[in-house]
Amino acid sequence: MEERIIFAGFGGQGIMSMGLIMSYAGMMDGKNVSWLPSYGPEMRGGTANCHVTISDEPVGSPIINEATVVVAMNRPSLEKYEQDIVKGGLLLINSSLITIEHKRRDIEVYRIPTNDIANQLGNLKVANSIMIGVLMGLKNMISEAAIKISFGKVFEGKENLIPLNIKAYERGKEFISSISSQLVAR
Amino acid sequence: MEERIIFAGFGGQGIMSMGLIMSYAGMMDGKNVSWLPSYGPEMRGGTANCHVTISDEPVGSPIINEATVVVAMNRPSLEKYEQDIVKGGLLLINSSLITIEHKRRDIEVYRIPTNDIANQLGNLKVANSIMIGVLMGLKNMISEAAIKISFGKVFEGKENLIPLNIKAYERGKEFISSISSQLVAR
Amino acid sequence: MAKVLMKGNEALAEAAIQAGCRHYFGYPITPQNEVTAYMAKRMPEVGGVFLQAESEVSAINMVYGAGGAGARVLITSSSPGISLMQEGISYIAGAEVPCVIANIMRGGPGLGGIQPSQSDYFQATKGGGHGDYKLIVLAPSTIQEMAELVQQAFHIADKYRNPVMILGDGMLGQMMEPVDFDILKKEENKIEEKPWATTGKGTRNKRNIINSLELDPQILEKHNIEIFKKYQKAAKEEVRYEMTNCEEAEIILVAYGTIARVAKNAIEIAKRENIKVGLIRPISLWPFPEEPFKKTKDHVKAYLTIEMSMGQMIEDVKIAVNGQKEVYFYGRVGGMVPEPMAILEEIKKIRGKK
Amino acid sequence: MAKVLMKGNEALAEAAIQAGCRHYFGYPITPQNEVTAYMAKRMPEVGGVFLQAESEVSAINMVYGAGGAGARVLITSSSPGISLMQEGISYIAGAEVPCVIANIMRGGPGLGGIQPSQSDYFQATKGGGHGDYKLIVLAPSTIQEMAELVQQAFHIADKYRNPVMILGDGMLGQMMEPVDFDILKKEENKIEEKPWATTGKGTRNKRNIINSLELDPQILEKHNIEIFKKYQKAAKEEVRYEMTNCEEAEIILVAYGTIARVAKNAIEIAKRENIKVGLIRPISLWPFPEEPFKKTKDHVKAYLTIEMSMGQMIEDVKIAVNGQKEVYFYGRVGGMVPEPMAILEEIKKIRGKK
Amino acid sequence: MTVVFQKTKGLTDTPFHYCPGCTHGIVHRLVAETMEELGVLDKAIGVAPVGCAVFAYEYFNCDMQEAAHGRAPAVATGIKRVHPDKIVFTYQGDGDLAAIGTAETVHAAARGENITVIFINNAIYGMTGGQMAPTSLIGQETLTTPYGRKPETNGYPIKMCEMLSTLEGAAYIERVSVYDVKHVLNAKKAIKNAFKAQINKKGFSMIEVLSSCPTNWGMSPNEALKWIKDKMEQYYPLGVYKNTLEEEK
Amino acid sequence: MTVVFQKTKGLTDTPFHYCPGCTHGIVHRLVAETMEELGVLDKAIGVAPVGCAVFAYEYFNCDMQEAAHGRAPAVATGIKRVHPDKIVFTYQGDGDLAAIGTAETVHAAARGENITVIFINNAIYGMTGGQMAPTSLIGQETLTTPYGRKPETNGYPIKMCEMLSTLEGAAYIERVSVYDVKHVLNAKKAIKNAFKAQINKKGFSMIEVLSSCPTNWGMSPNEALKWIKDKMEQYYPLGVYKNTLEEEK
Amino acid sequence: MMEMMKLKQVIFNENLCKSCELCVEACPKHIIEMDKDKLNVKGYHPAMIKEENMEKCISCGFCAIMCPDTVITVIK
Amino acid sequence: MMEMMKLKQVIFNENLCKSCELCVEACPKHIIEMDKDKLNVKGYHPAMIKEENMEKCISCGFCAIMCPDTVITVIK
Ligand SMILES: Cc1ncc(C[n+]2csc(CCOP(=O)(O)OP(=O)(O)O)c2C)c(N)n1
Ligand SMILES: Cc1ncc(C[n+]2csc(CCOP(=O)(O)OP(=O)(O)O)c2C)c(N)n1
Ligand code: SF4
Ligand code: SF4
Ligand code: SF4
Ligand code: SF4
Ligand code: SF4
Ligand code: SF4
Ligand SMILES: [Mg+2]
Ligand SMILES: [Mg+2]
Repeated sequence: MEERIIFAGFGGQGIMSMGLIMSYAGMMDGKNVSWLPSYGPEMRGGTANCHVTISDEPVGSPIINEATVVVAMNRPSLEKYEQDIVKGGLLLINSSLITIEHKRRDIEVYRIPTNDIANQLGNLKVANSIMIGVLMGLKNMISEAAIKISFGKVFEGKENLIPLNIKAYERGKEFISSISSQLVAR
Repeated sequence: MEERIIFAGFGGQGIMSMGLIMSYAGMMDGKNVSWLPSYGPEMRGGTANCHVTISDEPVGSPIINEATVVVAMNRPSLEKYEQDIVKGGLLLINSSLITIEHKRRDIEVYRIPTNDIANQLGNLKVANSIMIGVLMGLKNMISEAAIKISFGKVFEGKENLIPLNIKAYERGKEFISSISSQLVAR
Repeated sequence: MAKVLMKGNEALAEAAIQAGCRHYFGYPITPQNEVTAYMAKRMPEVGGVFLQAESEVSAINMVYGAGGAGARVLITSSSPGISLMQEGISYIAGAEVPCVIANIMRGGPGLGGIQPSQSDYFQATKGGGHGDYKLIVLAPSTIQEMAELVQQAFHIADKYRNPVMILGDGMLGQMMEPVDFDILKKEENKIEEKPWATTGKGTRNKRNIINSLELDPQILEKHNIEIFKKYQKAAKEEVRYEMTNCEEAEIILVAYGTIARVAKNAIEIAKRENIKVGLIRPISLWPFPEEPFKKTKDHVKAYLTIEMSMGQMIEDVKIAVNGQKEVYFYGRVGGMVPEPMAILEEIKKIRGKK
Repeated sequence: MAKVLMKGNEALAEAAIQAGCRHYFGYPITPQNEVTAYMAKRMPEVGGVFLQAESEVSAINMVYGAGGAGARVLITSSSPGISLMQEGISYIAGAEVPCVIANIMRGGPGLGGIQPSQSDYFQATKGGGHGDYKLIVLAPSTIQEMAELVQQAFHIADKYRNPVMILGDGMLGQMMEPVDFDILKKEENKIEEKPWATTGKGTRNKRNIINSLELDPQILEKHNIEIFKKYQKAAKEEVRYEMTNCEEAEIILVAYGTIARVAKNAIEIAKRENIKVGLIRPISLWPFPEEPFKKTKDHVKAYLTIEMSMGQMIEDVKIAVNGQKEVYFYGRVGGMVPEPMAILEEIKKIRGKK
Repeated sequence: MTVVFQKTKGLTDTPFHYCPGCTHGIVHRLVAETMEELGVLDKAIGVAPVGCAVFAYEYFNCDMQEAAHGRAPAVATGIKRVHPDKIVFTYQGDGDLAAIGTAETVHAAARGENITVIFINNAIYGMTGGQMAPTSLIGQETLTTPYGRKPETNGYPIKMCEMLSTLEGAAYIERVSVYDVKHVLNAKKAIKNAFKAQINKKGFSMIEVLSSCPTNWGMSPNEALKWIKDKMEQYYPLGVYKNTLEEEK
Repeated sequence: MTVVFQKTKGLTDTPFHYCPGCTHGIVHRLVAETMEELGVLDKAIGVAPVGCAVFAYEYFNCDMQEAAHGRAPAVATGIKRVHPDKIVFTYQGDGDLAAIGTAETVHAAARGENITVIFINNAIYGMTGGQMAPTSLIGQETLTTPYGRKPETNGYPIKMCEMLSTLEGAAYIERVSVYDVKHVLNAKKAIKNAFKAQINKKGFSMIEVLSSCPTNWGMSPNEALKWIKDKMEQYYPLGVYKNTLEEEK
Repeated sequence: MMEMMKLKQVIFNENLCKSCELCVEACPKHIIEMDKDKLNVKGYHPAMIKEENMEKCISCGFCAIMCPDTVITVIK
Repeated sequence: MMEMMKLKQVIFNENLCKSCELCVEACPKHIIEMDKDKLNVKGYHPAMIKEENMEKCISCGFCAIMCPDTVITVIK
């Protein structure tokens, strides 16, 4: 098993945390993981992304050139990373912010209105946790238990945020399991 | 023709100037010359030496490992450089300050009481010019005219010193031509 | 729990602390700022000293002072900052003061950029400072190895009384991977007595002096030769490398640090296409491992050096290969990272030749 | 009269002035102080600027400013001072600012000594600073050649918009020889327009910017590649070397600068003993001349590199020889100078082998 | 129709990359306006620092050089000695000018180098993500003083104006701020004086501007302005520290 | 029999390499006597500069480190942070401390680094043969100001005591001289105060000593002492510039 | 364009605005607010003055003086 | 040795002397002079006090205080 996931969006969308949650969980599950952020001043108000690899084997390059999953939280991210997905790979689109269509026809694509769902939950900041739920609902790459522990780890020091994020995560899972078939854009 | 001369003594004896006079003169005569001083703070009150090469050929290393002439103005200089003289080479000893004997028996050696002669001339500082005279009296390596011009060059800005130094130079020549045979320590 | 997820920069800092380093001097610079931040937090917790100097020039001279005074001391920076330390590093080597210096490289020359690069290889391995000296240079490729080599670095620095450099790049500094500190060899962290250190004379009957000046050329030469004796010893005892799939390889890649990981991906892809490719990964960049080249030169067709530079380590590869086989180069610079597919292309090109 | 007797340091300074250099920035250090003193005297006479900076770090950045502003500018120092300039030099190369830097080397590492040395070869030729850049490095062997190469250096610096380094040693700086300035090629001293320089926008319609920053890795990579295109050109056009008695030589010495002169003496002594020895004297240390090694490799038995270092240029010799012949080394350090007889000994040792 | 306020020609069309509400933008504008008003844009050569203002060469509408971290005064010296009749200025942060560039700053001032230095004191290293600056206040939490700046280990903030005005070569030294309209206007006047000092060949001039870094201070832009007023100004008194222009009157 | 004066144990037996009449020797002795009298020789760690005093490590009878040119305060900082209870001092010339080492000096002072700095101001670079120092006087002829130091091109001499006493971290700053017996005795008192400041953990202390360089000034040793008094002291007023010791009383 | 300018007194170069609200605080008439309904190219809600409030403007220029991003032109 | 010291008041460690004459200038009794007949190991004429002048010494120690080369010991 090797999953190579690119999370991308703009600063403030919790992109780095998405990657961290998955990485921690992968580690907790005894997998090999790597997490590589974009860094530097260009992040200031600009775009942010991170590359996460979860694998049974030792991780080669932490840079993902051929992603098995791309999570695009805003439009530039979709435009930039769609092409990097392997044939048969997975593309998750935050349809609350991305109105344009994707182009690839050889991959699995889901459009999730994460911001809208987050708004329903009363906090726009949990959009990322919803997306994690979606991802986990679609691909069973890590154990549920590990993910839960991972939330605890990533929100260390901000424990009060954990319940809501777990809730968002569950909502994401529910959302995708209930209506995933309709959303397949293929 | 290649003369490789080491001038050595302590700071204040005009060692560097001796080398400069010979080097200038050599250049004036169309020879290849090089002048290499010892340098650095250890010169402060310590020893000073310079290596002068005068040659028909382009000068190789400016460092003299095999001297054709050594001019020793004080005792440490004699002790240090006597061994570097080629067989048949020339050693000039400032006998005013050096009371010990030289050791080599395969070279030509002259002992000149330069300081005493200089005292007679009324200025201890011209001891070096006396030694130049001695050297020129013994080895006809450069033209007389070139030497005279050279004095002018080296004492640029201190022209008033030239006549006395030329006089000292002449005295050195006279001294050696008149009594050189007695002085040969071989 | 044993494993923790950490950035390379943080693992570097934590490994140093676990190695008994209680003195850190530095100056902020991207992409190694996490070291500074980590140390600022952690050092007070362990009773250590974190000091943000007014510049890298200052910082390296504080390291000289602290190392000379007997402390295990760390300094980290990135390319331009390391350039500013060159005089200081030469002094530290000349005065035989142990310390660990990490360079988390970024794109150059000049201000350049802040993305990963390996273009300070020459500076690290040949001596960016003046005079004859060597740094022992270690190049980790994973975060776990970062922790491991940092601890070894302190040990080696003390063993040879010489600065040791950890050479990483922005990618290694910024990425996270699990690290297990428990499995590291603890004996490296034992700090031996430093009877030569300036600790105040106390009851010692001899003054201790830390110095690199020697005006007498004969003595200075002797000093140089003594230092090089240590280097000869290091060249025997501190060579580190990894060989992957080299036994039957037709082409052998040579890469260090993060790029060795990219190279491994390229090897996998090549395997799919039935091309046998191996990898020599120097871990010690100085002393540069010559042995693996001797071992492989009979069956290999050519070596392909891959770097994030315009071609620096390739010179050491050439010297090691010594004309026995062709040595090729593929590099990306300025923060661009070689891609596995591009490496495969290069491999194919080489196979096409002759 | 045409010929004057001059110290190497003075000839360096005078040649610069004759090459149209009107801006000198520096900081005192032995054994190059005569340059500073000469410039302090001469620059006001020719309406130029002599500025003693507060440090070498400052001085090199003044050079960056002045060079960027369009001036022909010189800076000189000796080993530790040059180490302090490494960041600045990398910036100058990165921003493509022409200037001439002279290093009158002394013994290292650290404070070391003040006697002649050649132990900054690596720093000069491989890049003591960070990032991928090259200095064009010229190593004179006589005072006349010092004057000649300094003038060429300004020309080359402008031609490539790159720093050029004059690499000499304390012996060359301190010794005197006759120099004839009249015979130097005057066309090198013609200063061409520098439309890129920051002179104030005036009526220009485009702002001029001197800069080495580029955060976008793709553009920074392109910039690096552009710079290396210049280096490829230089590697073709700026190679300089001298070959002595190489035609029938059994052993070829490789030496640069003053040590090449010592080597010539050794050749003479060897001749007396009927040993045919030649000399390859690289004049440009970067680009390093590979051609003479190709020319000689058929008849020569071995190469013997002689340096005032623990072995630095020998790496370039090895790369040039590429395993075709054995490459040996003889060096003295710390201010000690190889003697002709000792070189002869080495030659005999090599002849004895095999 | 009267134009009460419009963008100066001293700035290019490139939008600033600064964070929202960062006062670097205000000071850029003041410097640019000053140069336009004094008519020196065509003969100005600016030197950008390493710090958030590293891209200043993109913004000032004149020839520019980008200096190494802290070395802007040395670079400016090099330029000025080549073009003594051009107007040369640097624009530097507190890390750049008061930490790594201390020697260059002090000696440019001591030499009476006829350049103008615009010094942005925001009590932090902005560009690298919020480390302590030499000017960070006692108690200030930064990335490298996570427990607050403590004088015992981190020392005391440096008052550059006070320090530099002890130097004979310093011709005009003033500390200003930009936390409200009145102070912005006063800052402009100070900057103009500094450039005038240069034009009149008086020697070294420096304007220290107490500025904000909302991002690394963790405040809203308006809160940050208030912090300048309430905290910074207490430690760093505003005012003219050296003025040799007056002598003329 | 009373010993009125004998050589201190604070000095080794190595004879000084200084030129005849160079006051480096006097100041060495004062520092060594001070350490002996305060009983700190066994816990002192000194830092030698690059300058004529480069061999100071041969002379002071305590542990020593030889620093790179100008970096002694940084080296001392490194040592002090490892051994906060030891006595750490530097001995530096004016080129070392006030030119290349400006940043290190200013920041050691600003940090209130608890070290003692002995600053030999002889208005020249002694070791390298007599170039201008930052402290050379206007008009002074040196190897690099052959036409005399001109403020227009070479700038003005820096008054380090005045400059550093603007810094909060500076605990004790005094300028003294050694041109006659009275001043030597006073210099000794000042040096003792500086070490006391360190012992009492007050922070940074510096004693600037107006000194002579007969060799490079081209004067006899006694003429040189007169030049200190007549010329240097006019520009560099003697006195205590900062004293936090007093607060105790 | 000129026509428009004559009508308006305070012109916002909307796409440069970073929503910092320094102008809001600076305006003595408290007539500047963020346009919550709009996102500019940079993703910020730009500053604006409602049509109905424009007449309250006294053309003091304070908003422009405080704006760090040269968003504002003031015409009288 | 001790015997000797009791007799003398000012002792010169002759070989350390560099003939700088600072002691000469410092002595209020003007009793120190250079020994022109002697060259020490460094080649300098060392400072000395003639036997007959020694009694004029008031043991003020000024000479020692000014001596840069720790040549002088003063005993009362
Ligand atoms: C030699 C060197 N050291 C460190 C850095 C990293 N660096 C970039 S900007 C900066 C500090 C910026 O702070 P400041 O000067 O206060 O400017 P601000 O960003 O606050 O405006 C540092 C340390 C560098 N680029 N070069
Ligand atoms: C980096 C570096 N630059 C320059 C030098 C050369 N240098 C040695 S001592 C010295 C100046 C000494 O002057 P000062 O500090 O005033 O001490 P003094 O000799 O006058 O006591 C210089 C420039 C050096 N050794 N290292
Ligand atoms: S980090 Fe601070 S100083 Fe830099 S642009 Fe942002 S607010 Fe301004
Ligand atoms: S050169 Fe000057 S400072 Fe140095 S030892 Fe001689 S007199 Fe003293
Ligand atoms: S010009 Fe004055 S009144 Fe009008 S909007 Fe701006 S600040 Fe408000
Ligand atoms: S001050 Fe400028 S950038 Fe800030 S909100 Fe107002 S218009 Fe926008
Ligand atoms: S002790 Fe006083 S009186 Fe006696 S010799 Fe010395 S200076 Fe003169
Ligand atoms: S002061 Fe000392 S060194 Fe100088 S002459 Fe007197 S005894 Fe000799
Ligand atoms: Mg700042
Ligand atoms: Mg001095």
